[in-house]
Amino acid sequence: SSGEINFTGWAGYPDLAGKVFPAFEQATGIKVNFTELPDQDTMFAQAKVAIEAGGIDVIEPTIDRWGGWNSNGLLGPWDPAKLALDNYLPGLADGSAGERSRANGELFYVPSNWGTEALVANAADAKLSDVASLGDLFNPDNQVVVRPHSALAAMGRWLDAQGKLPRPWLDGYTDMDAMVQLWDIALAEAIKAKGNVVQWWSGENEANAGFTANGATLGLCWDSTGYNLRNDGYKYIAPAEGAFAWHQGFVLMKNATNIDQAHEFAKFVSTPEGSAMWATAFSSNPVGKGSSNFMNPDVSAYYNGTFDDAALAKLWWWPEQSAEFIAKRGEYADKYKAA
Amino acid sequence: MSAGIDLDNVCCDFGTFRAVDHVNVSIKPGEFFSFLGPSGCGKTTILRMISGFNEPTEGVIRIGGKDVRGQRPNQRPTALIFQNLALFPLMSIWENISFGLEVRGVDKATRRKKAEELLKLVDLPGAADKMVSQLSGGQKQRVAIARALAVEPQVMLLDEPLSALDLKLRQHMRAELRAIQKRTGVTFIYITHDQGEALAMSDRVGVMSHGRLQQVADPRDIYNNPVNGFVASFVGENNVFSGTASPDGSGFARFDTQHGPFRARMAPGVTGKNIKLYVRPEHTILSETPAGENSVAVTVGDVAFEGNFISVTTTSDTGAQLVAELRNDGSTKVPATGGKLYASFDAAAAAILPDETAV
Amino acid sequence: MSAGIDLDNVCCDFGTFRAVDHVNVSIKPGEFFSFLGPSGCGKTTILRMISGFNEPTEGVIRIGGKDVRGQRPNQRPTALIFQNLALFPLMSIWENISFGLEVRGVDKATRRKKAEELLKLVDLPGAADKMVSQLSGGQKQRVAIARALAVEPQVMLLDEPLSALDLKLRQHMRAELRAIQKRTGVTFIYITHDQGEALAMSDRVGVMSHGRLQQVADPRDIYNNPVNGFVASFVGENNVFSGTASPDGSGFARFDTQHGPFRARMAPGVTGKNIKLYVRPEHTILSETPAGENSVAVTVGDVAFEGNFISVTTTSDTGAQLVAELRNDGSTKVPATGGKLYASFDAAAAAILPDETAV
Amino acid sequence: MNKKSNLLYHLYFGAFLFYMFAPLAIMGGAAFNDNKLPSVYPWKGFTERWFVDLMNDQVMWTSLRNTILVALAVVIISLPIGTAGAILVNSIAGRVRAVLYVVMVAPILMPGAVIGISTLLFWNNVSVPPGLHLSVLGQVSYIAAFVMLLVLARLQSFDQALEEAALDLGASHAQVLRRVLLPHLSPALYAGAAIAFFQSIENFNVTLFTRGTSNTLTVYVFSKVRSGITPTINALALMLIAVTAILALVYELRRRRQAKIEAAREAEARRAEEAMAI
Amino acid sequence: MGDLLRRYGTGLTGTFFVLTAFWLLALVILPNITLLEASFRPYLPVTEIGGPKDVYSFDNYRKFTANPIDSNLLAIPVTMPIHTITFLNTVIYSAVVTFVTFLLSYPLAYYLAKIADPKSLPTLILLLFIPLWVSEALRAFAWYIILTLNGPLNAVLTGVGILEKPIRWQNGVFTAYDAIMIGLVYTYVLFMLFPIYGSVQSLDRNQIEAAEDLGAKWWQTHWRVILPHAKPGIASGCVMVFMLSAGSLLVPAQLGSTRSNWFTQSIQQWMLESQDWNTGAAYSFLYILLCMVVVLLVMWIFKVKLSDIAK
Ligand SMILES: Nc1ncnc2c1ncn2[C@@H]1O[C@H](COP(=O)(O)OP(=O)(O)OP(=O)(O)O)[C@@H](O)[C@H]1O
Ligand SMILES: Nc1ncnc2c1ncn2[C@@H]1O[C@H](COP(=O)(O)OP(=O)(O)OP(=O)(O)O)[C@@H](O)[C@H]1O
Ligand SMILES: [Mg+2]
Ligand SMILES: [Mg+2]
Repeated sequence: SSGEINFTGWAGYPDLAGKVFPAFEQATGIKVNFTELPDQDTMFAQAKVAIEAGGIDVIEPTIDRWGGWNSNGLLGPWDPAKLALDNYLPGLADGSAGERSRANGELFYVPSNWGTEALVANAADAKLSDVASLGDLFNPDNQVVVRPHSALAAMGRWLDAQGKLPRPWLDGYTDMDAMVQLWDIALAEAIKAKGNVVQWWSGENEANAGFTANGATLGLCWDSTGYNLRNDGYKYIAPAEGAFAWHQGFVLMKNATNIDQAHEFAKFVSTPEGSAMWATAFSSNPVGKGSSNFMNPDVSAYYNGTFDDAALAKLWWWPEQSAEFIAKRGEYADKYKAA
Repeated sequence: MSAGIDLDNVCCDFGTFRAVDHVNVSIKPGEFFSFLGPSGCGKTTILRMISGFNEPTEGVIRIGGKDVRGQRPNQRPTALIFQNLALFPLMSIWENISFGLEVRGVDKATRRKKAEELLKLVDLPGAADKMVSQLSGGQKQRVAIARALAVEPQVMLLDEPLSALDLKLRQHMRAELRAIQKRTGVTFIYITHDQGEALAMSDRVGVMSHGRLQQVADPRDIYNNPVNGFVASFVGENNVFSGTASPDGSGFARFDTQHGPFRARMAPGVTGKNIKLYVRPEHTILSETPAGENSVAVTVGDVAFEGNFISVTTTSDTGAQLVAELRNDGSTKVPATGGKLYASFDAAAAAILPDETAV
Repeated sequence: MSAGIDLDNVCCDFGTFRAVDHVNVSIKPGEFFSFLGPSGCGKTTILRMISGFNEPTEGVIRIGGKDVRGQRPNQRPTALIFQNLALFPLMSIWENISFGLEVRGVDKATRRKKAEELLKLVDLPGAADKMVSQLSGGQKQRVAIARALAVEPQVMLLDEPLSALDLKLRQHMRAELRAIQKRTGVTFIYITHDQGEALAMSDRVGVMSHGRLQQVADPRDIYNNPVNGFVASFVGENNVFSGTASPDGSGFARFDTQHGPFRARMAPGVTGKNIKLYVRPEHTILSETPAGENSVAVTVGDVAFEGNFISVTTTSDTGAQLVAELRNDGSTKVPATGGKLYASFDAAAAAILPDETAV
Repeated sequence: MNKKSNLLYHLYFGAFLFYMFAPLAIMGGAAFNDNKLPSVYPWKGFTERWFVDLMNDQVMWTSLRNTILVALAVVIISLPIGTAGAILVNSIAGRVRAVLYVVMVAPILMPGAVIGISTLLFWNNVSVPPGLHLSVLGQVSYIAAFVMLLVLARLQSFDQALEEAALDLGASHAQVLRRVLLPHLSPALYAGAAIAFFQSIENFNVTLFTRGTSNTLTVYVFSKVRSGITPTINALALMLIAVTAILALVYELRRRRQAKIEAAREAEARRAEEAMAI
Repeated sequence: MGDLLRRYGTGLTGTFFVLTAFWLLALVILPNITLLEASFRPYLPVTEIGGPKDVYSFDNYRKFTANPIDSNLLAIPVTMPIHTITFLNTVIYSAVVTFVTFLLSYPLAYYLAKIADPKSLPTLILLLFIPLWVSEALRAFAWYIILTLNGPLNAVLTGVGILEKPIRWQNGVFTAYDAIMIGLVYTYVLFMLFPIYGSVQSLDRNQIEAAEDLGAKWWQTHWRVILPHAKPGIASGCVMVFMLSAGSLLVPAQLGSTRSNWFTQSIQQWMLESQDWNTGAAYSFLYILLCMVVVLLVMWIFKVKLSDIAK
C-alpha cells in the first residue's frame, strides 16, 4: 500500500525518525509524519484538540492511561483482522494484558515496547538488603531519588509483600475506597521515611544528576537511567517484590483518516525486525516474537544482567489507573511532597 | 501672510480658579503686540489658548476673523515659543529647527540649508550638529526662536523668548525679531515681564493683572498715561503718595497728603477708594533750594549705581520715601548720602490715579 | 557665618574645549560678587566648580582658605540655585524648601514653620502645600531661592535666579536678596547676564568672556572705566569709532577716524591691534548747533521709547551710527525723525580702548 | 560624582556580571564534557561530539530558524500592541484604568499550558489550523504585557510640552508619535523588543500546544525530558553567546575608534573657529 | 478620552484602541472563555457530558480549600488546605524574590543610568542580555548543578574551609524554597533592571545635584529624590517579577526541594497529569484572581497608585 500516517509519539528518540520510519516506508511505502511530544499528558491534550481539528492517526500512550483517553471519547478500535496478533510475545497482547487492551470487547491498544522501573543503586555506597527490596528505598541509610507517586506505590507494594496491609495493594486500583484506605497507610509510612529522599525526579536528566551530582545512593528509576549510569558504578536491580513494568503501545484516534496505514504501522512494530528496531530506539524491550536476534547486543546484555527468568516472572505491570484514581494519586503525591 | 487676532470676552478657568478673566482685545494683522504683566497673571494661558492647547472656558478667539474653536494646534497658523522652550532632546539642533519643515515634507538638503541660515540669524553658526544638552541656557533659547521662525507662521506667539539671554544678545535679538517681524509682516504676540522690552519693541502693549487686561495702548501712552495705579507702578518706577484729591476742573487737582498739599494731573472720570498720586523718579528733581510747588525737604539715603543712571533714595522729614533718578552723563553731580536736599516734581509730570487692582 | 573664596588659576575643560580659562579671583567673606558675561562664557561652570559638581582641570579652589579639591558638594558649605531650578517635582513646595533641613534631621514642625517663613519672604504665602507643577515660571524661581536660603549656607551661589521674574518682582527680590545678604553676612556669588542687576546689587563684578575673566572691579569702575572694548560694550551701550590714536601724553589722545578727528581719554599702557573709541549714548548730546570738539552732523533716524529714557538713533553724513539717550523727564524735547542735528560728546566721557576680545 | 563611590559601583557591576555569567560557565563547560548530562560535573573528559551532533542535526537547525522567525514575529506584533496598551492605560483615568491594567498584566500569570490550550481551541473554532502562527499569537498574548509594562514606566517621564511643541510646529499626530514620542520611548522599546525576543525563544508550553507539526528549538530540545536532554543544546547556546559577544566586542571597538575620530574632528573645528574669530 | 483625542487625534487613538482590543479580546479574553466556562463544570467521561451530572457549580474552585494538612508557613505550624498552603508559599516567596531582585537591580539601574559612560552603555546592556540566549531550563539546570551536593559551590566552600562538609543547598538552608528563590532571582532580575533603569535614566541630573548640594547624603538623595522618581519603574518591575515568579514552572520544577511545591505545579498537575482541564482551568483563574488581589493590595500598602505608574 502507500500513503501516509500521522503519528504522535515520544520525543528524544532519534532512531525512530532516523531508522525505523525509513525502514517502515521502505517496507510499505507509507510515509510517517511524526510529531514528537515530551509526555503522554501533552499527547492527551493534543488528542483532545485533534478530535475536533484532525491531524492525528496514531498515538503512543502507556497501557495504564488509554482508558482515560477512551472515556474522553478520543479513541477508535483497531481491527484485529488487519493486525497480526500472533506476532506478539506471550503475555504482551494476550492474557491479562490482552484484556486490558480491550473495552466493550473491542481492541483499543496494541503494544509497541515495554520497560521497567526498578532500583538503581550505587554499587559501592547503597545499603541493600540481602535480596534487594523496595523497602531499601525507605532505609534511612540510603539517600534516594524517586518520583513521589512511584515511591508511594513502592511503599504500598513493600508493605503488601510484608503482609502489613489490610487488603491487597492492587485493590486500590479498582476500588476508590480501598485506594484511600491503602494509600493513607502508604503515605503515612512514606512520610516517616521521607528524610532520606534527597531529590525528586521527573525526567532523565534529573534522575541521572540525582546520582552523579547530588550524591544519591539508591533510586527507583527507569531502566534507561540505569543503562546510562551502567559504566559509572551503578547497578540496575530488580527488587524482590518485582520490578515495576510499563507497557506502551499504539492507540487509534476515533477520527483517524489513515486507518489502513495505521494498521500497517502497528503490524510493522510487531514483526521481529520492526519490534526490535522500536525497542532499540527506546533502549527498552521488544514486543515481537523472534526480535531478540535483531536487538542491540549491548542493550540486551544489560537487560539480561538485571532480569533473569525469575525476575521477569515477577514483573509488576502498572495497573490501569482511572481518571479519578490519578486525580487522587496526585493529591497523595502533593501531601507526600508537602510533608 | 499675516492674520489678525481677536479675543472676545475670553475667560479661562482651571478648576475654580479663573486664570484669564474676560479679556477683550483686537490685534491687527502685522501688529507687534505685547502682553506685559507680573508672574502668574495669565499671560502664558492666553498664548496657549491662541495656539490651541487650551480652550477658552468662555468667549471666542478669532484668527484672521475665523472662530478657531475646536481647531487643533497643528491646524492653526501659529507658532509658539514655549516658556520652557520644549526643545526635542533627542534631535540634534538642526533637526529641531527644521522639524516644522520636515513634517511638511521638505527635503533634507533644503531643510539643512534653512536650518543653517536660521542658526546664523540667531548667532549660533556651527551648532547644527550639536545636541540640545550640549548648549547653555541662552543658546537653547536661541534655538527655540529659530525653530519657530522656520515654519514662517502667520502669527508668532512668543512666551518670554529672551528672558535667558544676556543684555547684549537680548538687544541683538530684539532688533532681529523686530526686523523679522517688519520684513515678514507676521503678527507677533509677545509675552514679557520686562517692561523695557515691551515698550521698546511693541506697536501696542496690553498690561495684565490677575487675569484681567488693565490697559491696552501704545508704549508711550502706557508709560506716560497709565489708567491706574497698577499700570503706573508695574510699568516703570514711581514715588507714590496717599491722600485725598480735590479736582479743580481743569484736569488738575489739589492732593492733600501727610507731607503737605501737592498738585497733579487728574483725569475727569477718576474715582475709587484708593486714589493715589504717582510721580516717576526721573521726573523727581533734587535741588538745594525748594521749588515753587510739590517740593519736599529730604535727606539722601542709598545711592545706587545702575550704569546709565544713578538711583538716589531719599527720605522726607515726614518719613516718606522718594526716589530720584539722575542721569550718569558725567555732568551730573551725585549727591552724598546724608545730604539735605529738596525733592520736587512738576504738576504735569505727576498723576492722580485709582489703585483699582489688588497687587 | 561666611567664607571667602579664592579661585587660583582655575581652568575647566570639557573634552578638548576649555570652558573656563585661568580664572583668578579672590572673593572676600561676606562680599556680594557677581559674574557677568554673555551666554556660554563659562559662568555656570565656575559655579559648578565652586559647589563641587565639576572639578577644575587645573588650578585650586579655596573656600574659607581651605583647598576643597575632592570635597563632595554635600560637604561644602555652599548652596547653589540652579539655572533650571531643579525643584523636586514629586515633593510639595514646603517639602522642597525644607529638604535641606530634613536631611539634617530637623523635625517636621520646625521645618514646616521655617518653610512658611521663607515662603512669606519670597512673597508666596499659602503656596506651601501646592505641587511644583502648579506654579508659574516665576513662582518656581522664588521657591528655588527659598530652598537655597533654608540651609543658611556660608556661601550662596546663584545662577541667574531672577531671570524669569518680572521687573517688579525682580526688583523686590533684588532688594530682598541684598538685605538677606547684608543681614546674614553670607558670601553671595551671583551669576547674571543682566548688567543692571550686576551693577546695582554687587560689591564687585567680574566680567567674563570666553572663559576668561576680563575685569574685576566695583560696579562704577566697570561702567566708567572698562579696561577694554569688550567690557565697555558688554556693560552698557556704546557708540564705537575705529581709527588711529595719537596719545598726547596727558591721558588724552587725538583719534583720527573717517568722520574726522576726535579727542578722548586714553590710558597710558593701551596698545593692541584693534584700538577703538567708545562713548556711551547717555554721554552723547544732540544739539542744533555744533559743539566745540567731538561734534558730528547727523540725521535723526529711529526714536525708540523705553520708559524712563528715549533712545535716538542717528546717522552721520559719513554713514556712522550714533545713538543718544534722552531722559524722558517731561522737559526733554524729543527730536523728530529726519531732523538734522549735531551729535557731540565730551572728551572726558569718551575712552580709547583696545578691543582685546573676540566677541 | 566622586571617584570612590564610582569605583564601588564599577565593582558592583563586575560582581553582577560574574553572577550572571557563573552559571553560564557551568553550562558552557558542559558542551565539551563527554557526558550525556548537560553539566560540567561530573567531568568525563573533553569531547567535541556535541558540536558534531549539533552540526549534523538538521531538525535542530530548522527549529532554530523557526524559533527566530517566531520570535521576530512576536516582537513585531507585541511592540505595537504593548505600546498602544501602555498609552491607553496612561491616558485613561479612573476605574477603567485599573481594570484595563489588570486584564493586561494577568496573562503573565497564566500557565503556559492554559494559554496554549485555550489559544488552540479558540482558533480551531474559527477554523485556523495549528501552526507556528498560532504559537506567535499565543505568545503575544502575554509577551505584549511585558512591553506594556516597560513602555508604561517610560511614558511617565515624558514631557508633554514636547508633544505640544511638535503639534504647534504643524506636525500631524502620527508625526508627533514617530518623531517625538517614540524616540523618547526608544529605550523601553529596545528593552521590550529584547525581552519579547528572548521570552519567545524561551517559550515551551504555549508553543508545544499550538505549533502543529513544526518544531521550535525549545520544544524540540526540551521535549526530550524522558530520554534526557543532551549537551547539543549547550553547544548551540555557547555558539549564540559567542556570536553575541563578538558583536558586542566589534561594536565597542568600532565605537572607540569612531569616538577618537570624532574628537579629533571636533578639536579641529574648534581650532578653525577660534582662528577665524581672532 | 478627551485627553487621548487631543494628544493623538482620532486616527491614532483609534489605532491604539484597535490594537489593544485585538490583544485583550482575540488573544486573551475570548480564547479563555471556553476554559472559563469549563471551569464551572465537572470533569466527566465523554458519555456523561451533557448528562445529569454535567451542571455548573463551584466544585472545581472548592478543591482549593479541600484537604487540610498540617504544615508550616514561614516556620509557623498551621493546618490548612494543601493547595492554599501551596498558594501562600508561592505568593510569599515570589514576593521575597521580587524584593531581592529589586535590591540587586536598583544600584545597577542607577549605575547604568547615571554613572556608566553613556557611550559604552549599549555594550554593557548587550553583555547583560547574553545569559538570555541560554534557555531558562538550562540556566535552572546550571543552578541545580551549582547547588548540588557534589557541585562547585560546595567544592569551593569546603575547599577554602568555610564549610566542613558539603550541604544540600537545594533542600534548603533557611527554607525549603531557597534554591527556587535563587533560581527565580537569577532568571528574572533583568525584568526588574530595565524598567528601573528606564525611569532613573529620565531623571534630570540637576535633581540629584540639587539634593546633594542641599546637604543630602547619598542615601538621602536616593531615598527622597531618585527612588520616588523611579517609583513607576519599580512598580512595573515588581509587578513583572512577581507575576513571572509566581507563574514560573520550570525553575520550581528543576530547583525545588523535596518539600517545596509551587502553585503552578499544582495547576500543571490538574491540567496534564490528572487530565482534568476543568479543575486546572478553575485553578488558573483562581490563581490569577488571587495574585492580582495581592498585587493591588501591595500597591495599596505601598501607596503606589496605578495613576502613579501611569503618569
Ligand atoms: N494647568 C494648570 N492648573 C492649575 N492652575 C494653573 C495651570 N496653569 C496655570 N495655572 C495658574 O494660572 C495662573 C496663570 O498662569 P500663567 O502660566 O498663565 O502665568 P504667567 O502670566 O505666564 O506667569 P509667568 O510670567 O510666571 O510665567 C497662575 O496662577 C498659575 O498658577
Ligand atoms: N557638560 C558639558 N559638555 C560639553 N560642553 C559643555 C558642558 N557644559 C557646558 N559646556 C560648554 O561650556 C561653555 C560654558 O557653559 P556654561 O554653562 O558655563 O555657560 P554660561 O556662561 O552659564 O551660559 P548661560 O548664560 O547661557 O547659561 C558653553 O559653551 C557650553 O556649551
Ligand atoms: Mg508664563
Ligand atoms: Mg549658565
